[in-house]
Amino acid sequence: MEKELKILKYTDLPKLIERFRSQGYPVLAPIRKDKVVEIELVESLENVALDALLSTQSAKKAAFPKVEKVLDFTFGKADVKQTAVNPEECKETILFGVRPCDASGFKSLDAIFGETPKDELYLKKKEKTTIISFSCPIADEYCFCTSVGGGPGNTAGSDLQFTGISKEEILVEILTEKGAKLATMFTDLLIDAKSDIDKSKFLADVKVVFDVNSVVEKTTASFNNTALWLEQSLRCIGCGACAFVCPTCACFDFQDEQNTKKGVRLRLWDSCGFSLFTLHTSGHNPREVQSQRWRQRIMHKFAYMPEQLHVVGCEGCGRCSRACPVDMNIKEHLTEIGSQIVLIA
Amino acid sequence: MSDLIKKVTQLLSDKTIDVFIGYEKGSADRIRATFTRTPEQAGKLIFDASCTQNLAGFLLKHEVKKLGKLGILANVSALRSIMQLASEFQIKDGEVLALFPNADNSFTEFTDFHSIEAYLETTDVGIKSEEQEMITRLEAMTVLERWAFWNKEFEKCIKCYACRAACPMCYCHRCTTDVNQPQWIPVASHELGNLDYHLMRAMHLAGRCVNCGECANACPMDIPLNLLTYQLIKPIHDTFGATAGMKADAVYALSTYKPDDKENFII
Amino acid sequence: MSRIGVFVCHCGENISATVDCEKVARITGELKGVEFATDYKYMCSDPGQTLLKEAIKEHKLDGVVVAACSPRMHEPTFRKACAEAGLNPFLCEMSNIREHCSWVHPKDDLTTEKAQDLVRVMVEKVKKNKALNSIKVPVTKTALVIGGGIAGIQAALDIANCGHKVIMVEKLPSIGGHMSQLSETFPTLDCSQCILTPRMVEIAQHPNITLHTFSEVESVDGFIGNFTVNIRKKSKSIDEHDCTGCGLCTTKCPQKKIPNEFERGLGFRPAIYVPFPQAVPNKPVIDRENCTYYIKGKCKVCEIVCPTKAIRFDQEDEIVEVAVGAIVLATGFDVLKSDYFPEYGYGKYKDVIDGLQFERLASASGPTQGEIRRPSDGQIPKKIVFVACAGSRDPAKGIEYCSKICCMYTAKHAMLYKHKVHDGTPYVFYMDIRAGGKMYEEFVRRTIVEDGTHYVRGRVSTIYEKNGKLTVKGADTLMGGIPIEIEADMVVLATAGVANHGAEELAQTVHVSYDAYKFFAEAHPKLKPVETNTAGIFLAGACQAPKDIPESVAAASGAAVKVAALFSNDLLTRDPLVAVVNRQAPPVYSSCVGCFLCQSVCPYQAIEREEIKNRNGEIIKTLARVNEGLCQGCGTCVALCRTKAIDIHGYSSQQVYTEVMALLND
Amino acid sequence: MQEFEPKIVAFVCNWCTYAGADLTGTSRIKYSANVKIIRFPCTGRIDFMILMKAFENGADGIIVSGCHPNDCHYSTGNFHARRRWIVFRNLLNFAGIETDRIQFSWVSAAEGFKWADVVNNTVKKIKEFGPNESYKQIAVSTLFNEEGATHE
Repeated sequence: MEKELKILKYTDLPKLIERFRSQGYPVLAPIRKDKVVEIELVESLENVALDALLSTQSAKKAAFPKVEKVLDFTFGKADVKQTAVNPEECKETILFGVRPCDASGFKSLDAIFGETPKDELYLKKKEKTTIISFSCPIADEYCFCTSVGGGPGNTAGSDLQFTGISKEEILVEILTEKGAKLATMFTDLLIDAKSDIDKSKFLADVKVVFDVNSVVEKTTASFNNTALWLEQSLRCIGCGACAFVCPTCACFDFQDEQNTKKGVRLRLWDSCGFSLFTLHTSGHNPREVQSQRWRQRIMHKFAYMPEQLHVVGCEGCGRCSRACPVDMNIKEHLTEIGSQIVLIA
Repeated sequence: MSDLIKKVTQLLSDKTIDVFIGYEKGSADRIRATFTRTPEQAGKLIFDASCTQNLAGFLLKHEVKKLGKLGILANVSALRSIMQLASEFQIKDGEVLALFPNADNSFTEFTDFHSIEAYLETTDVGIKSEEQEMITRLEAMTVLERWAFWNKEFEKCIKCYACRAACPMCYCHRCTTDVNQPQWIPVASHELGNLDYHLMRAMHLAGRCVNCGECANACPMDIPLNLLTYQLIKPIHDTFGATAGMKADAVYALSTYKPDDKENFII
Repeated sequence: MSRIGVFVCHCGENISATVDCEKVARITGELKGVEFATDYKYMCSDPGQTLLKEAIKEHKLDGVVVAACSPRMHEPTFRKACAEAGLNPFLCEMSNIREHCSWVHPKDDLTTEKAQDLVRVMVEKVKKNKALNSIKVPVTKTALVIGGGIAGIQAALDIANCGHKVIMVEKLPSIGGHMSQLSETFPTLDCSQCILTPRMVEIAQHPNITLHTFSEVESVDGFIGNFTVNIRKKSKSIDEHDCTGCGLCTTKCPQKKIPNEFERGLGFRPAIYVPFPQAVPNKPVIDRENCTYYIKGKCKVCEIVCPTKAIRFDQEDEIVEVAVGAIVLATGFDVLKSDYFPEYGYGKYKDVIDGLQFERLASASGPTQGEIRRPSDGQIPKKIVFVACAGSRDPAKGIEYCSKICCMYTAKHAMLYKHKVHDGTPYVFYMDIRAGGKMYEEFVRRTIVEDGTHYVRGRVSTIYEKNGKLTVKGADTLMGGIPIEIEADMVVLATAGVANHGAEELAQTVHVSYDAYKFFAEAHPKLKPVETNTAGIFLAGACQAPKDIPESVAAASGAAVKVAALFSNDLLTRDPLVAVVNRQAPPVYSSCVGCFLCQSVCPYQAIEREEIKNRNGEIIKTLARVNEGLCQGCGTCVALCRTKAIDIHGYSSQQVYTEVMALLND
Repeated sequence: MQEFEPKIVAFVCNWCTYAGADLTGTSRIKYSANVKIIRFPCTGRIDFMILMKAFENGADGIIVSGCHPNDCHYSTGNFHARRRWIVFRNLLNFAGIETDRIQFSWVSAAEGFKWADVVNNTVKKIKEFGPNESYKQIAVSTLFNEEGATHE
């Protein structure tokens, strides 16, 4: 649809949440918990951390939570009765106050879970989620969205995007049908905006540090460059922090939790950084050492996904670097990959 | 050129060691571990007050070991880690060369366990006062308040296992969490899975934790995990007279006993 | 899918009186994996076992749960029955619905429900059971006997006469023990030495017996059939081969005033000495504490006079390692120390002595050549008081038990006294006279009736010296507790028999348990009186509790038979309920990381280091391995192992985990 | 409403307490049916995690019992267990778990009466505590009932 531009008063912002809630919409928004910012259900605007640079974890949990039940089962004398979770059951939900990289992060997830066989559980939740993103007035040295085709005001993936244009006023971009539908709940609070507003004036300045296409090319060509991967990952300790805070990481694992009578099947996040990720029952592990797991992480986002799903699996949010206990800085490592001289066959 | 760089350059050029695990400048105001293999690389080594990470965990990393004879910049925690790992047969005497940063920016060279033990005897290995305050504060709470406190903390946990990966004592190839016959610890990071995991880990570190705090530092969700293991240090010391990571041939507090060990709860 | 059989026993009325057995069978029959469930009046009876066996065959059962009495009672019975029906015995478990349910709860639904829970738990456990085969270990057919008293001697001779090798260890320079100190023995009054010494000589000469005197057990490792024992042979400072036992040195030794232990301090001995004339071996040792040479650095008289130059001042202790298959503990007892009786002036007044000292006085080979002369002035006591229960049956002294032998030897003492001092008057203060035993009561009667010993029933409160006489204050409870004072020339205390000095340490060295009084504990007070809780270690004589000679000898022969039975097979069959370290395919090999924290928790040194090498012989991984011969299956290592690399058959993590889940999720 | 009947699991060693409980039975001494015994070879075998599992699966109370010091059939298993418990109790208490829901005891094969007392007193105590709410809130079983698809 043709995008619409509106103006909303900061002072009216609380009303939005109130109305969403009164209409029975659960609202997920970033809130502060000591040093971390989590995305959780909120009842009102107070303690929603709009000033936060980024939430510690990405917003992917809205459609792909860390733990999600997919199946109930009970043991009979001779058989097992199963009841799968019905995706239709999930409620219309509003994801409020997240950043453009969160919104656009769903591109990758949509692509992955949209592959046949389609993952209805994810797709339904995503379909029933309306995203109101807030563009970024600030950025830090870990941000590199502009290098991977995004930006502080990137509207891709958002249904509505808010941009603070003065102490009092917020520029509201209505980007999708879903967004428009939601906006009807507060049309009375909106006034038309001048079409010539230059949004970029109000956005953080994020420098482009590498050319994504050459990074993709060179990553693809570097599969056998063992030295490179080893060098970059020598200090990697093989935890899953990077994957778990990443907006595009979609790997998961199934676990049954049961007693002698009944149980549930759960879908849980998993990470290619774990040594057990590819461990076979035989004891053989195709990715025996950490450098191979690091390679997998980069190759998956910058070679396999572009090749097979036509998206780059990275939004440049820099969460992985911020979360990394040993300061593996993906921006730095990608720049290095991009800047190496390799023969592209 | 700093003493550190001089020393490491020397050690590398005369092949005393093949690789030196030290610190270099990292992103923003952070520092990071670096693995110096040539005298040329030694130039980027730094050491200052911000260099507190316990690097000893890297001593057991397969790909690091393969680089050859190891040298390491070892603070007190790292030295204790080396002692504890030695007592658990993970490091042999003479296998590792440790450079210990003295207050006057000079560096003491430790090449054998005995000298490390001798040094540690004269050193304060206690936990930081602010950490003790936090523990005291928690101990002052009612049981239910503490339960609420930890529930709130564990809710944040995403089971990324950064704590485990960062801990020099968590070197098991197959952690109890990864055992599924039976599934002792739920893999899911729901309240129960998280509680089980953290209690199990704390218990497995009881009497082994060298209070380096890497677990808490590593946690992306900022959970004060170190408190769990720290608060066991005192009772273990007071009741059993044992402190982890002080002697290379120490007997683990929980695999020995005294016939007259004191307790007040068994009827 | 399992095919489990559930068999609920009524145990006559014992279970069915409070538990609805039929219902238990019906409900548990509905459980997943239960193929067959029934209840029966007496499962342990022949028809009951036949029912079990037929069900196994007919329903092709792969697991059996018998809900009946305690597995400690009938587990072997039913496992045997399963084996006979072709089912691996370790696929059979018991639910204890009698001792733990029907006998301790009233007849109501809760009790029946509990029974169902207990059965359900075992059904789930059995699903996780593994078929196991029993372990066979070789038996070293040599026995170690610790202690050279009458019990040790008897046990050693019996075992040796069965054709097995015996190693005897005696702490003192000679075997013989307390019996060799006795004068004459009740109830027959035959001389102790006369019946004992031939046995002592037999020990020394027996081709199957190796004797280590002046030696102590340093350490015991291993397990039934395969113990390794280190014996410390304390230096005797002489060469036993060169020494002929001529005794010249003992007569020439200038140091002559050392209180003689054998004479209980009533006589003296030199620094180089033979404990007593009939000692075996009859060769001297130097008491280094009191030898002038060792104290002052000069003397060496013995060395000078020794015709065979057998003295070895620089001789050092020697550690001998021996391999044995069984151990008999026969370390005997001791008598209460003097400081126990301030009120009796024992240790303060020379003429207040204990029973053993009296034995020496009465002994023909004793310090007085058998004449009863009091220690203070050598006078013959005309009036003598014997105090029974000196310490025994006296909670105030911390000894609540009856020392058992005192009644008899006190009577004997009184009798011997009368026989030697015809005009003397013996008094005996006693609480009760316990003379159970063949010819015992008759013996006491003789003392009272024929020898006119005055038996006074009552405790002695105090003894004090007044103008050369010992005033014994007591009360006669049979005369309404009237106070009695006797002015005696000598008092003999029948001091309590207590555990031997160092018994506690020895128990810990050989890994046996002991009771509150430090006497060694038998495996069962009635049915296993000579066994200990540690397989392969047996008890003989007074190290278990005070015993008289016939009792000690009987126990010793009992222990000897147990040893002989154990030695009757070349292989010993053991339950396979032992710990194992898991093994996996390369490159993992095992989840064991080789931290070996488990090594020090193992009470049996069963955890060994195993090195996995590659083709070039380089070590790839070092991990723990459990020696299933040594492992006794306590599972302490299992609970300690962080990676769960160690598990234990019969109580595996899988099994206990499932039990908990089954128990709580009804 | 009916009285709260706590679920109590007893982890006991085979040689002392299990035999002691047998003796309670042979002596026909009555005790509460709330307690059910799971047999271990030795207290040394009792993994602290099995206690956690008991709570998670709905136990309101736990009894752990074995041989008195120096009486261990394996001579030292109970000594090691005792150390483990000392530490574990510290941890549980610090983690906000009511340690008094676990009753540790030494009951010998001869102490049939003591076993009955331990059981009855524990049942009484746990009844006063009430259901183990803190654990019931987070127990896995809660997942079984939780509604299906959620965004969080």
